[in-house]
Amino acid sequence: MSRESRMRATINQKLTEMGERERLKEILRARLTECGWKDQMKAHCKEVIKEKGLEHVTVDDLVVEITPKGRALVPDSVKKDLLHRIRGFLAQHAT
Amino acid sequence: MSRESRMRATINQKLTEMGERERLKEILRARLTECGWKDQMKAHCKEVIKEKGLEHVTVDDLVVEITPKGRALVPDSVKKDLLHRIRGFLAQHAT
Amino acid sequence: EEARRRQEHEAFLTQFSFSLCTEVMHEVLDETIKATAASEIQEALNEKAERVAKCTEQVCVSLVEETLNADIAVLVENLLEAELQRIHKYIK
Repeated sequence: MSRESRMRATINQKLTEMGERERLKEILRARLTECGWKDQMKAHCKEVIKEKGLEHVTVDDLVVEITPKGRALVPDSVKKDLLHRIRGFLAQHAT
Repeated sequence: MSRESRMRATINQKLTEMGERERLKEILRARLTECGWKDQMKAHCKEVIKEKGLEHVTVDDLVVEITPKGRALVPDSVKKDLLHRIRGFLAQHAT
Repeated sequence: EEARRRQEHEAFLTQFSFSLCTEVMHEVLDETIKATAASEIQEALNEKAERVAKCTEQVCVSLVEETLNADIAVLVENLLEAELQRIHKYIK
């Protein structure tokens, strides 16, 4: 295991053990809803269904189709805020 | 004060005033770098830091740990060269 | 007497050269070792800080990915379910 993998594992362990990982995910979900990401994704999904026809799409197809857009549409400010929170948590719980 | 103590004090004063002490130190530093001693010290420091863990080692710990090896690793040629230069200075100025 | 003095002086110079050599050597070694130790610790601290920053970013990216994957799957499932129900109602 490389130094970096060990460090990532330690960070993840710390976040998970203290329930911070789930809390951060909740915050991220809330921010994605607030910034309109969820609405944009729904609209995009509907477009794809309309385009392909409901009888021709499965959950997996749709997921594959909309995931790249989903990733691209996450605002930088949301990612930065999350990173900032993780850094803050680690600084507070540094050993 | 004995005659020898007086002579020692006079030579030491001359060494400092004429800048010879600093010059000798500079030459020695350069020789230690040239002969690889400094790189050996760096490598040894890295080993100790790795072995003890960065969070468990201070500058003072490291100094205590590497000084014996540092002294032992100075090549004889470097010591002889310094001695030779000091002898030359004394021959010229210890009358 | 002169020869004896010269011999004594020579002996003094030899002994003094050695002690001076040891003194200068130790002074330089101590200074250099301290500076090397300090710079190596600093370098290790900087490397660690860089590693922490990089790993934190990677953890952040994986957290976003994980959340998006889960949320997109739920969103798609719910949407398809709603569409199907809408069509069933329409058919009825």
